[in-house]
Amino acid sequence: MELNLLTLCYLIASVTFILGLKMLSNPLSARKGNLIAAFGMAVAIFATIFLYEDNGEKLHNYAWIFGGLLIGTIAGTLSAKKVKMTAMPEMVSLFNGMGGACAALISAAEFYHIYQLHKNSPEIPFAELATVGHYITIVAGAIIGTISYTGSIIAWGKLNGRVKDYSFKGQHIVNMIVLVLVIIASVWAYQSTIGTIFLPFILIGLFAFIYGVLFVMPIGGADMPVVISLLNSFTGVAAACGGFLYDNKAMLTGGILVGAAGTLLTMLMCKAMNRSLTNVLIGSFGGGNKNDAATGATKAQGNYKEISLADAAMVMAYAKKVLIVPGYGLAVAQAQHICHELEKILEEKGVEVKYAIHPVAGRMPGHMNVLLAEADVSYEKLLEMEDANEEFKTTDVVLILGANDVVNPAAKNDAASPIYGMPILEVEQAKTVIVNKRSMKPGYAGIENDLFFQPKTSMLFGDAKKVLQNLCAEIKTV
Amino acid sequence: MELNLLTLCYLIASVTFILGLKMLSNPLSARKGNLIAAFGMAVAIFATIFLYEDNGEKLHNYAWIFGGLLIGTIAGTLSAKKVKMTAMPEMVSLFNGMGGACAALISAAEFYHIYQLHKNSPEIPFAELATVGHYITIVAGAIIGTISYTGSIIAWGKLNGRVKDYSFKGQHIVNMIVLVLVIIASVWAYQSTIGTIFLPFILIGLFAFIYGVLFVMPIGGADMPVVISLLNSFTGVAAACGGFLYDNKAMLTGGILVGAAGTLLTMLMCKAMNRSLTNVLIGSFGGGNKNDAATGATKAQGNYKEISLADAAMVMAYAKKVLIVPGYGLAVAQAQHICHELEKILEEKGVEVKYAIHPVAGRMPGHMNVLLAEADVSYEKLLEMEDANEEFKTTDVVLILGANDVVNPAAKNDAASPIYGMPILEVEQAKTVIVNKRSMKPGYAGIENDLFFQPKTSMLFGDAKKVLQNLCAEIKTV
Amino acid sequence: MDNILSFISSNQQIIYIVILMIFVGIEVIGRVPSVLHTPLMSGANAIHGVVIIGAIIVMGKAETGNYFALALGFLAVILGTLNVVGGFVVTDRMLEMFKKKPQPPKGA
Amino acid sequence: MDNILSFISSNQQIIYIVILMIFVGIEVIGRVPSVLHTPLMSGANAIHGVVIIGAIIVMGKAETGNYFALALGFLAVILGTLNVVGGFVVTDRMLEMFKKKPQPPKGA
Ligand SMILES: NC(=O)c1ccc[n+]([C@@H]2O[C@H](COP(=O)([O-])OP(=O)(O)OC[C@H]3O[C@@H](n4cnc5c(N)ncnc54)[C@H](OP(=O)(O)O)[C@@H]3O)[C@@H](O)[C@H]2O)c1
Ligand SMILES: NC(=O)c1ccc[n+]([C@@H]2O[C@H](COP(=O)([O-])OP(=O)(O)OC[C@H]3O[C@@H](n4cnc5c(N)ncnc54)[C@H](OP(=O)(O)O)[C@@H]3O)[C@@H](O)[C@H]2O)c1
Repeated sequence: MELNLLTLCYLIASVTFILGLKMLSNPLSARKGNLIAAFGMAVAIFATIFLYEDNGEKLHNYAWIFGGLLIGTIAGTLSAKKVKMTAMPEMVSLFNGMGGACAALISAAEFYHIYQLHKNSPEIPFAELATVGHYITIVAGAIIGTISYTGSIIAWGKLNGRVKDYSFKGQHIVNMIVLVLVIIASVWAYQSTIGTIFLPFILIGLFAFIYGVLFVMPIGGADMPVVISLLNSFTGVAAACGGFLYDNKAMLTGGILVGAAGTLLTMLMCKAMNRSLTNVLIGSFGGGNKNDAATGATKAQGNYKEISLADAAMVMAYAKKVLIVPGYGLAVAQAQHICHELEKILEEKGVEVKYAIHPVAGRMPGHMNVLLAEADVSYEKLLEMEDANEEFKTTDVVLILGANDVVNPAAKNDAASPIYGMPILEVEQAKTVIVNKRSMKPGYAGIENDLFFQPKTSMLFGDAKKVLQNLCAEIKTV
Repeated sequence: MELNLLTLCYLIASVTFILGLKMLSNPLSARKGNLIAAFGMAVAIFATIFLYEDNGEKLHNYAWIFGGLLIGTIAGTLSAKKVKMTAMPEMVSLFNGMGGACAALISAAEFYHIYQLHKNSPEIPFAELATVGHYITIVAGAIIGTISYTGSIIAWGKLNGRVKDYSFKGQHIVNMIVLVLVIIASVWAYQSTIGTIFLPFILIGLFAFIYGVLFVMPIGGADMPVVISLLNSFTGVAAACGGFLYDNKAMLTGGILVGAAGTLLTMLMCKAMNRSLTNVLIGSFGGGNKNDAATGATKAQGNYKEISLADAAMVMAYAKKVLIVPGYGLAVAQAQHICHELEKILEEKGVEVKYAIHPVAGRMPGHMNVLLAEADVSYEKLLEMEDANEEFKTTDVVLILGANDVVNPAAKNDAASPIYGMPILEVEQAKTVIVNKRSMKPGYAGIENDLFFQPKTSMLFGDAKKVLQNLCAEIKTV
Repeated sequence: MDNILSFISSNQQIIYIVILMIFVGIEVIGRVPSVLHTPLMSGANAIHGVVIIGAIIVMGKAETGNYFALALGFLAVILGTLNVVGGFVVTDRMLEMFKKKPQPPKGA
Repeated sequence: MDNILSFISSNQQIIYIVILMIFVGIEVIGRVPSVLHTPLMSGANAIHGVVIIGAIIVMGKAETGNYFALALGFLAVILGTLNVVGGFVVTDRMLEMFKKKPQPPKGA
């Protein structure tokens, strides 16, 4: 009876996971979808605690279980609530790492369990105690979970600047070797006896640990969101291994669901930047390629012209409609609040102000939405790319704040450009374009931007925050 | 070994069904998708014939099996190849009915099988021979299959004009009663003994048969594509019952897949016409409502003006660009070939001619594409709705041939109109509009059309085929 | 209630398969343009012709002397084959008409 | 080959569930706009926190005296909870920012 109820609870959980994920992929229902999945998760957790039976025996150690749940809940809630909006991907990466570690620990515990049962007869070959299938689920959970754990921690470190990009020649070969070592250790462990199995098992974990580090290390910090999404789907697969291990449908379906959806999501993310996954992983333009691109940039583009603060203030104060294009530079300079300030000052002067949001502006999808929401910019003012591209036609001044690739016309005109095909904000349709950045250096993709050299465009050099502050002051005096 | 191979074959079949259906929903891959599903079906069929075992015993009666397959294949291929393009939905309906009948026969055979095994002890209650679950799968297969069969046959008859719409007051109540009778007979059969079960079982089939007829009878002939799609998903469910019966995963997954996809497709079809499924089934505007709408139409709309053949010919011959809007009337008049003729004559005169295709013009989705393709009109000339609505802006003459609802501006302007919200071809953007139909009578939705009374519009009355013939002759003389 | 729970529990996997299949069926169709509604309906119609497997099993299991069972099975096989073969052929014919998808420059 | 076939056959239903789940996972995500990529990733991250179930089972089965097993399980429960709770909360916070979806008149 109770076991049957447990089955039903797991069924409900699986369905809520699917529904939740489906709703998460639509802006209108996303939040509700998240809550639905969370509800299903709660059902699955409490059903497991109270209804699970193993050979007719209930679970024990309730104090430990609830203790762990309590600690995890408090720590999880606090850190999730405290984190700054722009540090979200780091946080997700960290939580993902926890999940991976959890999966790895489960495998370790299961392994230890088998060991405990037979430790008095150390000469039994391990292969006699577990079928190949059983062993593969244990070991795959351990390996994938560990890789996901260390990879996520490195990704987290890169995002908050503690870990620097690091790559060396032949890195890919070293990575392959470590991966082969993981497999060798796995085979070795399976052929060991109970008495001698500890060493190979620890080696499996160790090599997987190293592989996770090496895998993420060379990838450009700016590509971390993609890597996190990939590691996310790894953890899904590790969870599914746990599902096989305990013949638990909720774990199995939840894990596979995230594994599949996460893989596709990773690919979609790459596509939104018009890159391939291999390109991201091998890092051809976050890293190595930069030099080539820079040489390409030296073909002199003619001259650019600068604009003084006073002139910029004047032009904007007397415009009818100003569109602001925020980019990565705005995020780095933490200039979202002063940007909102500028918007208000201009509106007081009767200028219509809106924001043109490119989906991959910044370093994570939706970065700009989150950033501007944090500064209390009204959602009605944010135009999505398609709408913005219509709106530019009737715009007097476009103010570009630390954006570069997302307004690069090469994506439309130059089939040889690495970003060719990426949809961009077509700012040239407006009457005047003012670009704020610190120098003429290229952005994320490492390529030159023709836009800066067009007659319509004038440059306003400086850190985004400082420039905006001065601009605000200046406009007030107009 | 062979049984394991059979399982694999079924797995392959299930996957091909999913992939096939997925590819079918994209214009570029649709044809390949159909072939992939067909391949999977062939695998499943031959695997069943050669590998299936029941209690270690292979199938026999190979001669009968191959005989049936051969007859079915020849008859199926011939009729599918011979049928006229515009009679496709009828054909689909007929094939769907065959599938339903097949499912019903399987149930009957299974039932007969149980009867045969125990006919020597007529006093055994049937309930002792089959669990509720087993019985439900048998009986549900029989009922749903039968309904699908008779319903499809009636739909087929309506589409080719052999069966007329027929409804009487209180029809819905009668339908409900028949459905209840089906259920009563089912319960009765389960509680009968082997000796007395034949009567209730035959009654089940009889009532289901009647229900199928009554269900489709009152629905307007023009709504048959929607009904066929619905019956299609019924047959899917009936096939899934067979899957439960024989614990056969290919039948189960294939059936459920079609059941789910068919239901959604039915709803999508309704949505494309901006109607609800209940509205279609209760027939509120294919049928009864017509009178109300007609009264609404009497509010005189001002006057319409007619145009003579000679004038129409003149206007078109001297136009730079002509867009033809084909509709149901063109299909009825079988005027597609002469329409293509007109197109060629105009092009010889240097006029640019294209077609504006509304997705639900005619009586089945894609009707116009199929129709014009049959007359060898080049695919490049067919504009989809969105593109056509752009193109109208630069068009001199729009020639509307037997279309009405799909160019009715009420769908955009009049929130009270039953077609409000349906996307339409916005022909008013062109310079001149010429409408060919036989009278001022309304079209499918039974509502008046403002377009006909606009100053831009002139009417060219007559049967589409005749009018086009005369028009061609006239233009040649210009 | 108890009955239902134990039914769910003992048919757990089948229930999962059915539910997942429903999701797949719905999702797979979600994005179909309306021009393809008719061929899609026709293709789905051919797929449920998989019921032919049941017909073959019925036919193949019928005892050689039992003419009623043989006749039932034979009829079922013919009808099922009609559904499958006719369905796929008719769909293919329809799709032939759609093959040269025009790619007009967007908005032109 | 034989081994593989008999493996497939004896795990038929699980294989179906896995394959269908993969289809569902892929299809369900197919239409996501890029602004939602980050919250979706985060939501998916919370869902694989279902691995916590395994941790609870490990913890609940550990013999009371076996401190190594207890410690392993305890750690696993904490980490799993972090993943689940943190994941859902963080996702909710992100989505809060997206709630007032603007509906600008198309093309305006
Ligand atoms: N959103 C995502 O999911 C995601 C993920 C990974 C990668 N990406 C990629 O990131 C890029 C995003 O494009 P984007 O236009 O937003 O950024 P971008 O192309 O990287 O350009 C940012 C610009 O901001 C300027 N900048 C930096 N710090 C600044 C400061 N403190 N004040 C003012 N300006 C500053 C930089 O120029 P100076 O150095 O001259 O100041 C730089 O050219 C795309 O290539 C996209 O594919 C996006
Ligand atoms: N495509 C689908 O899947 C589907 C399915 C079911 C329903 N529908 C519905 O069908 C309608 C389709 O719109 P539509 O504009 O194509 O057709 P419509 O609104 O039904 O109008 C057809 C017009 O053609 C005229 N006509 C009939 N026979 C003619 C002939 N021999 N020569 C010249 N004209 C003739 C009729 O006017 P006269 O009588 O004055 O000649 C009629 O007004 C929509 O309401 C749609 O929702 C579509």
